[in-house]
Amino acid sequence: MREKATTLYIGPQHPGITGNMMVRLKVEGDTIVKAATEVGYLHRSFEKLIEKRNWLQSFTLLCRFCVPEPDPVEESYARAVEMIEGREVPERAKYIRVLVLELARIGSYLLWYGGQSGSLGLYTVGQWSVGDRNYILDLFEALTGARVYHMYIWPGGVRRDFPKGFEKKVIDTMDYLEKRLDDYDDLMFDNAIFKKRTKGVGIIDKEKAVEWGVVGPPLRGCGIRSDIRIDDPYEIYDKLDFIVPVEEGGDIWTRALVRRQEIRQSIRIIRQVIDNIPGGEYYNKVPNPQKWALPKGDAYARTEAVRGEVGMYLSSDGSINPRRAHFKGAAYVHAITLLEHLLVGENLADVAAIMNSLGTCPPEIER
Amino acid sequence: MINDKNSQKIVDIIRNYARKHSLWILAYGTGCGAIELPPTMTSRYDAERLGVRGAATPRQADLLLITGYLTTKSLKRVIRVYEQMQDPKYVIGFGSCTINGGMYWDSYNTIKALDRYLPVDVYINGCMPRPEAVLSGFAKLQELIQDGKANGAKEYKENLKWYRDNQKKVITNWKMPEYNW
Amino acid sequence: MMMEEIKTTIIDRIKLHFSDAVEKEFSYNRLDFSVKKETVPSILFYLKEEMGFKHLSHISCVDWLEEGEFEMIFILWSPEEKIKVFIHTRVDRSNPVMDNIDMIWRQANTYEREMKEMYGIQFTGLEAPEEFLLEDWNGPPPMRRDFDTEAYAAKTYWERPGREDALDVRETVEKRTGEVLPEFAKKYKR
Amino acid sequence: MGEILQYTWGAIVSFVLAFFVGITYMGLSRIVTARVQNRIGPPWYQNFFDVFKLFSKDTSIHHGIMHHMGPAFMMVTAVMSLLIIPIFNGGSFFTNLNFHGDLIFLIYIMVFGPLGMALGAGQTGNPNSAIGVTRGLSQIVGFEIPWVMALVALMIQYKTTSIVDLMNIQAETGKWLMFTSPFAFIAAVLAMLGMFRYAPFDIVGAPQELASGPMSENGGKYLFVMMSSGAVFAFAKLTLYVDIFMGGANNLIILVVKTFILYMIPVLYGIVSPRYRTEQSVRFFWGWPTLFGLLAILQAAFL
Repeated sequence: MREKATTLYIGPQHPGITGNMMVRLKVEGDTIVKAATEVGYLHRSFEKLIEKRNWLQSFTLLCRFCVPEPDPVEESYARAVEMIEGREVPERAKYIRVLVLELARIGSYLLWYGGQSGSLGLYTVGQWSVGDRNYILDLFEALTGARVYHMYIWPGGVRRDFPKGFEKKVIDTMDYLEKRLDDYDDLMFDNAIFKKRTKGVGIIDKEKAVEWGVVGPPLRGCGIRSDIRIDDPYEIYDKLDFIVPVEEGGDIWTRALVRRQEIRQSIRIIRQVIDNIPGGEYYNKVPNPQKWALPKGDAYARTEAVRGEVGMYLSSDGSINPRRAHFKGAAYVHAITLLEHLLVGENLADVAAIMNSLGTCPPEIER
Repeated sequence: MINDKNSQKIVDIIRNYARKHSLWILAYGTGCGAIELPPTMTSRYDAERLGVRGAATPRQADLLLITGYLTTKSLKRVIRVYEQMQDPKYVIGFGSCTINGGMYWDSYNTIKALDRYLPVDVYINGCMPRPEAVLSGFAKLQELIQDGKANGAKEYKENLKWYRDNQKKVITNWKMPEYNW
Repeated sequence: MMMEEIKTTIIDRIKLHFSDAVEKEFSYNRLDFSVKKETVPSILFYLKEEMGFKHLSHISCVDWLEEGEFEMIFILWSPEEKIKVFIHTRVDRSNPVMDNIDMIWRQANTYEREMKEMYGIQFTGLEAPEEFLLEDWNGPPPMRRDFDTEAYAAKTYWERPGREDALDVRETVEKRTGEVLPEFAKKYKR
Repeated sequence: MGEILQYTWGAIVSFVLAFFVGITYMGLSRIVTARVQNRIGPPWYQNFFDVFKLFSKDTSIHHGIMHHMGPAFMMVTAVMSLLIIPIFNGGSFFTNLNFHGDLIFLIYIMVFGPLGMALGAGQTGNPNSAIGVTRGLSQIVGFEIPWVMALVALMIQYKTTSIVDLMNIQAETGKWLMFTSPFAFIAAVLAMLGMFRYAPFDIVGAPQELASGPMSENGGKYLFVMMSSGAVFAFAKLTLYVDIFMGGANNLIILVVKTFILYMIPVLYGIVSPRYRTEQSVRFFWGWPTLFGLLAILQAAFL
């Protein structure tokens, strides 16, 4: 007997959706037979506006591309500008940038803990981790002056040097977090129900994964060691000692495991940065931004964010405004074609969990 | 007896007191301001102390947070959601982009002033408003509710035509059911 | 150097198969080819299937209004060789038609939907819903350079008065309140 | 005449008591949850504010007569089961309407509310409600089996179908049934986890998938009725457990202590658990809890 398919809309107003987007589902019983995403609720025309701003003014817009983790976007843009202009970055600035990127990664993973566990109804881990994320935001506040939107990584370096006693604060926070991470593990990764809900759900095919454009933790969760930090190293990542964790399986569980290990690797990187940071200049000053024109050319800079590869294609026509700044977020692939593909055949109850495990971030799709 | 003016006053005070201490936010992250809501709800700031709590559907919610800019596509859904909410209902505009467009002043896809399209009770300025600012926004709304001044929904009903005209100016393809309160 | 050898092999193989490809070398692991737009699907397919450029990193489009052309850029990444290849092509601005490549990479479908909406580039054989980011849009494709977003916003949306003169905040504060700026702040003035 | 008056008074007093205790428990559970989550949490009387606010909210939605009746069915169920469950040991004032066979009646009446709710939610036309309700009903099929098995075991063992009889037996022997028939108690407590719909068995109204499921079209006064019936029903169920397994209570303080301890089982279990999918939760209930139910029946039949 064939059941009649119901159409079910998840979003834009829905507690299970990450951000502001919509998934239109055709459901037979509890099984999804067809999924279509609809985005555009957050389209602010950033790329159009950047064409009207000068090279530095764009930073107010850049950090709003992806709200949970704005720094990789700034980093990509700054690096693309440096590539076009050939501007040197002081060594100290490179270390600070890595520190900021890794702090942002930890903060974003803590938010992910909240999303992933919350999507399965385990709110306690989310409450803990999002609460502890405030300590990371405190560090950002001390360093950059803002909690969420930092605008800290600039072409030619970073905007400010470390405040007094910042290194110790960072190390203290890392010590605290390492202790707390064990608590999260007890509640989340040792939880039989969590395993039951995540194992074998939302499986990405390993053979097809690269072709499908899967990047970041989902790809590493399929057993493919791919990370821009080691494949296409930027800043000082080639000098650092860290492991890119890989798990075989390709389901929500392995993606979660990958993230769980990565947050520890980030803490390791931060400790190394604090130990090895050289002195000296932190900013290779750009000229008056109102008159600062870049030479003609284009560049594409990629950065490893928590969601995977984010990149900025920048084209300059020799004027003081960017000709084109085209941002590519990991969610641009993950949350549309991949999500539509993955959801088919899954249980309706797992939609939110799958979306969270892919790191869906609508603002970076729509920009 | 119960419709007596003074007893109505007492009932109002009690009612407002309960309303003030039980604000259920609709879980609708319309913009980037939604990123500061998880910290507001969790341990350091803990908005649940004030009786603020999430509600899953518009039918159950009292408070609509417009967390930032609204694109025209979003605005259509927000209006629909707002009209589905039950009275008394309140709107908080979140961030400078709801006040005057903020950094999106020349964007072709975002509205610049929220109060032309929806009645706003409290604005919280800043981009992002910090959780402390959000909490103070809630406190301000509670004050207004206690004084009986949070009358956005009433104004919306009274000036529906003005709001509708503004909304229709932006939303070109107006295909929505009429407001059914 | 290792990378140089890889690059030369890639250039040789591409030149052998696609006579119209013009290469341009960049430092380290970047390699650019300019091709005619008819060649794009075949060169992408060749790069993906024969040369290991499995990962489509990005597709971008630049509007060169003065030259009357759109430039399309396909950025591919080879996970084995750790090298990225840029494929540039030019499309006539007055009649922007491209070949659809979403059978090579499924995710190209999303990029094409966006290009179609934002630049008005038609992809032959693209199967996708009409609207992607915009809804009920009846102006010109908004990412084209000749679309003036500021004028459109001024025309469509009501703007709260009070920020017309706020181009330079310091000046505005000085003018509105009569507060005298301290000396150190003046050097940041425009 | 006097008897009827006494019954009426008993009914009103026990309803008010159940309402206050139930709502307070909800508030306390929010505090407990908050403390586990590193927060301070709302005051214990927070849920009174919520309930009163919901009551004073306008309600302008109307999806048809069954939609109106849905919450009412739940309230009827809650009140009816409260009325036949004796609240205190021995005392005639709170004995209420119990009769021989009330255990069997309870088994029926306790699923009546969700069924009525199903009809109501079906009429709202909201797919989330419909899906939530089907999930709720399948989950009931899950936990009803160990629950009924536990009750049947008690009925066989003590050859009675009356709650008062069970309470009297406990009072006479001085032994609580949770010790004399432990398997039945374990099965019943496991079934209780499902009954209270805290995690891991809260898929019925899971906000992340269903936008709170059957309640999604019910705001304002509907939600008020549902919340207060939930509070009353929770108290009724807890009292029932105390009555048949934990020797009942002689006064209010003992009752509150016992019910609160029982209530903390699903709450605390819920804080640290993600939610099961429907079929997983049904499988859970048909696993160990049903086994314990079978053991209870075997114990009752052969010992």
